[in-house]
Amino acid sequence: MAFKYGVLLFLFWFLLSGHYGLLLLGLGLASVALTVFLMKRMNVIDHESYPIHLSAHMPAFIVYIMREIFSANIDVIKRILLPGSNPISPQMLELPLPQKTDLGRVIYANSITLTPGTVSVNLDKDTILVHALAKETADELATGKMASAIPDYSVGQEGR
Amino acid sequence: MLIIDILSWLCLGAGGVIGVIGAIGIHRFPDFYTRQHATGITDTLCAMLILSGLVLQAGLTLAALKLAMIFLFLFITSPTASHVLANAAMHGGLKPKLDVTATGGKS
Amino acid sequence: MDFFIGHYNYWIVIILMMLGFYTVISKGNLVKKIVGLNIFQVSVFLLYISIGTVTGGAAPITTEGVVLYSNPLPHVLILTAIVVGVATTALGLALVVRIKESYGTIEEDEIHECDHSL
Amino acid sequence: MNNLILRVVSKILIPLIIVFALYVQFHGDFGPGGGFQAGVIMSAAIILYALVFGLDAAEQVIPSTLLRVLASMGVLIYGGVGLVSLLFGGNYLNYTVLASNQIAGQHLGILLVELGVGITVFSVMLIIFFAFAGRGRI
Amino acid sequence: MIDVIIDVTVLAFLTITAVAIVRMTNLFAIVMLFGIFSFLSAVMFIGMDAVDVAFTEAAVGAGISTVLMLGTIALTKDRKEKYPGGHRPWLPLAVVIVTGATLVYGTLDIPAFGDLNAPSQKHVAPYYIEKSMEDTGVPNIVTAVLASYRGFDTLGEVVVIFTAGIAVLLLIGGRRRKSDVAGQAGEDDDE
Amino acid sequence: MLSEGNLMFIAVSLAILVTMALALARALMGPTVYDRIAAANMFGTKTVLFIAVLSFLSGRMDLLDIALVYALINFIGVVAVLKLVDHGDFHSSGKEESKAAEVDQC
Repeated sequence: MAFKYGVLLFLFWFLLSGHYGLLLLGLGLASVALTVFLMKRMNVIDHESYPIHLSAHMPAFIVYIMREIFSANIDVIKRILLPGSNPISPQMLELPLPQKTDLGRVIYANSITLTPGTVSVNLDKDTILVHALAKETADELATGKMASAIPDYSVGQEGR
Repeated sequence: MLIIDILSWLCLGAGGVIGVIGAIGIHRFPDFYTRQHATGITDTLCAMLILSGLVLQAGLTLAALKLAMIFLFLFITSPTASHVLANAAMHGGLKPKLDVTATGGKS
Repeated sequence: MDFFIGHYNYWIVIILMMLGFYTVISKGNLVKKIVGLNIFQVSVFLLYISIGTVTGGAAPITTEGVVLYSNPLPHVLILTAIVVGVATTALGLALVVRIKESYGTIEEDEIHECDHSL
Repeated sequence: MNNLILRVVSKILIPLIIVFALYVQFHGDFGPGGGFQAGVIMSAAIILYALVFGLDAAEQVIPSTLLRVLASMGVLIYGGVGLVSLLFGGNYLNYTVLASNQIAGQHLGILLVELGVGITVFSVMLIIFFAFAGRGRI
Repeated sequence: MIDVIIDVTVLAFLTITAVAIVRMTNLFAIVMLFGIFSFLSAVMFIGMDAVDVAFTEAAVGAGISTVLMLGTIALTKDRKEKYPGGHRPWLPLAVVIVTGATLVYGTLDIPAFGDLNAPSQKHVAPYYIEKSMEDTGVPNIVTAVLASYRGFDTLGEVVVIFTAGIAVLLLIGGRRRKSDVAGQAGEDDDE
Repeated sequence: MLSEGNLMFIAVSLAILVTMALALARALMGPTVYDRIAAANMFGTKTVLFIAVLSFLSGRMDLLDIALVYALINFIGVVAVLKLVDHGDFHSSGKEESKAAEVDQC
């Protein structure tokens, strides 16, 4: 686990660096080793900090979220520029959290915030409090379409 | 080459315009929570368009990779910051102005 | 006009400097005084960097085919000064915390009153 | 702090910030960067950890005694490089004598000196933060 | 032309922010505005080609200084400046105006901004720029000057930072005893 | 120094400056302290974009590192604010419900 994580971090260094001399690669290895050591001490190497098991589902999700972001942006822009025909009606709504893993919940909450028009305000054990800009956006979120698009697999049941 | 240029210009131009619109939004909306949505525009679509326009200009270089990283990190941190801020405002006791005429949703 | 273009930078730096100075000498709140001190500090940084700038020069990182660079010396001085500035600001803030603990206030007037009533 | 989003996102970000800080540390020769910046960025990563997971957890990761040792160690590395160059027959802080030729010597010296700067800045920034954050705790 | 426009705009932003900081009384707001001030100064440094300085300002402004000031506010429990007017603003104002006027008078003889023939560009800088690559083999001239040519200077700065850290530790480091906290803020040393 | 080059980069940088100006106006007007924090945060994101555009305008790719720093650590300030609002200090770990700091809302 820690080793694979280190490989990932070294990839990050490699992409940042742009200098591939022996000295700098060695320093990179040392840096990554130090980082992994610190991470071990911090106790944060787990499947949340290292969500590689979701990678198979990521492309579909990214395409989905990009489309959502686009349409949500258009909607909010309309509400800014044409407040007459698209009035705002701020709502607070509490939604259930169908995700089983913490990571899935976080991705869901962040996706809600990423699409303008909805901001997740509070995250509880199994509900999420959302502030929505208008009734329509709130209704659309309440249908649960977005919730079902979130990749939510714990390590045992990944579909790789 | 020309097509890529035109595409990147379109992205950059649209990004700039959308940024300004979002900034207008933070002056038009009535309270803190609604303004967060306008901030969201400038953090998502505006950043996305401008950065992808720059990536198209950069071509396949290290610069494009770094831009992609900036993009990725912005997309992780900016919703987190928005959520954290809304959460702080909620805990700090700031009440949102809700639309009372519309029914449904939470009290 | 040329004169204006050549000096507006310095003038705005002086305005910033004076704003910081004014905050330090006229405001009573110690935290605000330190923020004022920081504004002053940043304006000094800007002054130094302005002096080192060369029109049309590049950032002082050697690259092929560039002959005109900005003056690296002010950059070195200010680069260290920024971090030292943060450390000393922290020292000032620590003093503020101690003053609050022993006087119960961070307003200059009330501190004076405390001193005189002793 | 009990904020789930913040916990998960910090878990993802903290290692990246640390690797980035070390990248800045070692690429100061080629682009903008160096010990001062790297130390500050690295301490920012630990500050983020302390804010999200609690000060006690952060002090367990990097104990305050270790920090004090590190802070002095950075200065000592810096001064020590100077002393070593003195021993090799050069002037104080003249790195040319550290290796066989001038370029290599200078390069090595600059690398070590920047490392000392980075360590000191990192640990002093953290000492300051821990002092402020831990004040008022009984 | 565009660089002048960016320069002037950012400088105007800086001035507006500074004026707002002076006038504002809520300490939270002051700290946040100071964050904006730091962003702007970083952009300004970039505009003036000081990449390394901008990098430092970015790291410090975004990571450390805001957190430290918020920490102080949390410890002192004061959220507002109590006497925003000051008692007699005229005397400090007069001092500031006189000092500012003197400084502006001093700028009249300064070579224009960006002048290549200014005395400050003629002295040691050309040597550093020309020779640093062959002397040290380090492309970044700033790093070469910082760590090699002016190593003593930097050693001094590092010691200053170290000393500041020790001083902070002496002032507010260490845990307070229970009795101190119970009997209202400790009167004297509590180490 | 910046070169007279690509008109589009110049246009975009001006657009970002306008956005920054509006965000600055929001930070100055408030009305609540959270508005100011949000504006400061938005200002940070715009600085990232501005620096990225500036790096293309001046042809210096080194500047992207600075943008990367901002993208990575800009939100620490906001986290500190949340911690302050929730706990009133920086040292409690979150288990105990300590008294929250009252933040003046104007």
